[in-house]
Amino acid sequence: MIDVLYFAWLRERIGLAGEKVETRAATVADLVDELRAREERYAMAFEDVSAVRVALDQELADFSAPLDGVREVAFFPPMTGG
Amino acid sequence: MIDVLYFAWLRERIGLAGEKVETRAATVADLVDELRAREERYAMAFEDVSAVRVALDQELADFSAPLDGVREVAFFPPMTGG
Amino acid sequence: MTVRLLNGPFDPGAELAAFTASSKGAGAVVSFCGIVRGDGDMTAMEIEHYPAMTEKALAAHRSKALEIFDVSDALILHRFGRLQVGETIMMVATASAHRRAAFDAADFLMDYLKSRAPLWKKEIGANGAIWVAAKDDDEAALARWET
Amino acid sequence: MTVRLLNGPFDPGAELAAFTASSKGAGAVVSFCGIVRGDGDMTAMEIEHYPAMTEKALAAHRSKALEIFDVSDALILHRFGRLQVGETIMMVATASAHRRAAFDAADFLMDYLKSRAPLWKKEIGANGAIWVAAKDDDEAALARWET
Repeated sequence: MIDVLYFAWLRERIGLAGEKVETRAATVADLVDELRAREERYAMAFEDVSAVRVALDQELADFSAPLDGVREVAFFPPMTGG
Repeated sequence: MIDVLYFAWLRERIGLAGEKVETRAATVADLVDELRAREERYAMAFEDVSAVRVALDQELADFSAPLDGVREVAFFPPMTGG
Repeated sequence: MTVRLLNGPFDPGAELAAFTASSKGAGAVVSFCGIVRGDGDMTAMEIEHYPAMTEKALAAHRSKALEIFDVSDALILHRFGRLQVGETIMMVATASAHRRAAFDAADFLMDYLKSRAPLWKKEIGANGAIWVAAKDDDEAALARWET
Repeated sequence: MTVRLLNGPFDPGAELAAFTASSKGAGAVVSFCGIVRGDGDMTAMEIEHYPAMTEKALAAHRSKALEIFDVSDALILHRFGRLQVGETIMMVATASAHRRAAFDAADFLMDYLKSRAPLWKKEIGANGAIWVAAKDDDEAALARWET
């Protein structure tokens, strides 16, 4: 079980700020494929992954990163602070 | 007659903040030669002109600039504001 | 505290004064403030962030600035939640013996905040709300500091 | 007043607040403050200037910054006379819709002040006084902006 969090328009499209996910996905990309296959709202949120960023346990990561030992995955759009 | 002003260490070496000078010098460089010839303290102040800057009527200028029509000549070291 | 996330207005003038007073021996202090502009029909801004990560990310960026540049201190303040037009969104300040380092470190912190801190801005207007899009420029700006 | 020569202390925090408040619509405000460092045995600083020229030169530099960069306003404050260690010598602030322009204009104003404004610093120490020497760096910095 991992915690999956969504921010900004990903949160709005999926309709959730976060959820617990039962997965055996090896990488972030595998997890995204699983989520996409769930429901239309996930498929739409992850339609263009070039517009999605990911953090694993609060550190920015790539989609090819392994999920081994990871407890929290966060998906969000490119950051716009400052 | 022109007003000649001295600032910072030029003022200290010459011992004057300013004076009226009767001159027919055509350029700043000519005026400097006249001043140097006056007295030792002027010769010392203008010993190394690469360390001296000049303003004509409150505008930065070169030593080759003509004095025609100029009312105020100021000599000072490289500026150190900021 | 040199990194602070704030859910209400702050006073950049007072922050600059306090930062300068605490930076004994620094000859140069640079500050940057970002302010909510009332563009078009925009009436407010909403800033979302990732609570578990934001402060950690800002502290890491501050440490990186202290490591890369010859600065004695750096401050990062950032608002989240609802902001009105004219309110200050964020502030960075840097202190150094030398002006170049103070400028560069502030510039670097801004580039990081713009594209590496988990914060997202939404512009609220009379006709709806829109998420601010990231600028390609911001990524390019960041690339200047890659070593 | 956006260019001021001052013979006594000023409050950079209050100046930043006033400048920001007057810069409606600017999304970015950058400030730079130079402060008297207590290096070595230095106890005070004395700043001499050329009264008939200084304000005129600062105003010309400010106008040049407004012309070259996409900034909506710029502020220059500079002390003269006797300053104590820790006092603020000068401040520039710039306001723009864009952070790059605000940074660049502040940087440019500093380079001009350092080597083109008729001001001279003298460091007063327990063992005497010494005129601050101009740095070659400052000339080189200025050359960056020549067009």
